[in-house]
Amino acid sequence: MNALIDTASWILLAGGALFSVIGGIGMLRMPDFYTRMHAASVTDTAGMILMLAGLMLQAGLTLVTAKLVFVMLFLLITSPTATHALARAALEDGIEPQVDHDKR
Amino acid sequence: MMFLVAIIAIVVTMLLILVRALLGPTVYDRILAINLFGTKTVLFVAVLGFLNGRPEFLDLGLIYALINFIGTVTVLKFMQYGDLGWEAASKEKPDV
Amino acid sequence: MRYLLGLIIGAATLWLLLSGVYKPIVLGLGGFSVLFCAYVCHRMGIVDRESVPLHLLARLPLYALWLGGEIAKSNWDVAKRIVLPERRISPTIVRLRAHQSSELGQAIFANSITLTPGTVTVALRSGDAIVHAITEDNATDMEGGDMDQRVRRLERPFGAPARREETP
Amino acid sequence: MTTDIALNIVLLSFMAIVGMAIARLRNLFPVAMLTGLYSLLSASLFTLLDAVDVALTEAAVGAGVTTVLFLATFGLTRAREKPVPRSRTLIGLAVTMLTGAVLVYASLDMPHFGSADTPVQTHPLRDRYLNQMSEEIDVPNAVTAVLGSYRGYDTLGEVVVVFTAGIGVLMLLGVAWHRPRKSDKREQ
Repeated sequence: MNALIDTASWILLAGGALFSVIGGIGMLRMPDFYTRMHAASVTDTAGMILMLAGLMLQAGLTLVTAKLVFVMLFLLITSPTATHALARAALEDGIEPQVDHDKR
Repeated sequence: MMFLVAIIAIVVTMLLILVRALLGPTVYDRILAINLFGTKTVLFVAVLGFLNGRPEFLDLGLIYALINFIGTVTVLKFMQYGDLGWEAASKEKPDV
Repeated sequence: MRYLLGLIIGAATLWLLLSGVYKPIVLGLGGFSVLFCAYVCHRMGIVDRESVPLHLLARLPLYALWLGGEIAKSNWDVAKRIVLPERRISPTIVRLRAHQSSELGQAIFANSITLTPGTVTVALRSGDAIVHAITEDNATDMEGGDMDQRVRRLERPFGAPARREETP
Repeated sequence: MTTDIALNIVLLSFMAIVGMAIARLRNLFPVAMLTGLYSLLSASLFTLLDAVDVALTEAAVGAGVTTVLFLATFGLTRAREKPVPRSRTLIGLAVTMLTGAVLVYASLDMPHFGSADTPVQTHPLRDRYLNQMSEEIDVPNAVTAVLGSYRGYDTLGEVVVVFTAGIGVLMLLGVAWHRPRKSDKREQ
């Protein structure tokens, strides 16, 4: 049982690590600000959720897991809010996205 | 061992993000990168606790997340309104 | 009143989970701080349906589960587009109609869009969401209105009949 | 242990990079965020050194309050740095290097990190603090017990100083926040 949980948390942590780095690469590769935001959201969601889930499996049913849940919930609520505020501010400041299709 | 892998990945991501923060080119790219770097520090502190075998100090991560969010939103508000946006908020139509 | 009670219970739970020390004096201080915060919030007049959304509580787990699935799918998709060598993005901007009746519902809708990688709400004004998507496919998915429907179901008062919503 | 050292080096080099970026950027909004980031990084460093209480304070004050104060200041002044002539930057560099050298020289007098024969480890009060704390005061954390109770008067003095400083800053900024704005004048 213990080995099973350990393996699962290994997989989760490794997956989180992978997605986190992929998002970082995306931050460098993507052509303009708005597409970079999508790359950032990969590290912010998949990387963060998988990593914290892996840590939760390690901690078991303790207060530590409760705190991890809070950290995760908090990040899940605030990070899209911050991203949205950023995108809106950029658009209002006149930074035009490079788009292939504009269906506004 | 597995925490080590996680923390190395976080550090590498931090480095990539830092490069973007330095390159810019717009202010918003920098702010995006810095905000992302902040959430990475939250993860860093969380994994660090497990790496050192003392995971009780996750409150720190929670506080970091809070401060990072407040920092980003206040910066954006100041950039837009020049103050905390009280005047504009009372006049503009609410934007949800 | 029930919102104030909900706030007190929520804050007390948070405090108990974060504290981890259960001695009388510490518990007393915690109780005092919870009640004081509730009093201040009450005086500021910010304890209402919007800040303490009790009515969402029952349906939220199911919605979170569905949203988690969406996030997993789109993460995989965006990660592939980042890593694969050739350029596989076609950034698109679409205007979506947010049909939610409350501002809270619209905010949840916009935040759900932003949380899923590949789509970001750029602006939300009087029920119109302007969304930047990394590919045209993502944008057309969004225009399907599935998420809009689900958030609308989420905010419906508990026990209300399931109306069939017409899509424009 | 080696990972700790490696992480120390990585964090310190990140801090150096961020510091460099702060010095080079002209638009001060990202600079305000970068100083916040610098604080978060140094707080991570404190966590690594097992000084969690210091890390908490650093994060709250350095990254939280300072950022907001910087931004409030930008509300009163301009958010772009004025270019400084090269001769003056050289003077600044010299002063900074000198201060840094003095600090490094002073740190040589400090006991080695984690060594056992420092006053902190050998002083007789240490045993009392650590062993009788739970009987004498009902505070679970040793640092909190010392700061809040054993050295309560000392801390009270500190809090008074910080509080006064806070009020002073708020008065400085608050006066300007409530000055009549152009739009108000137009309405009159």
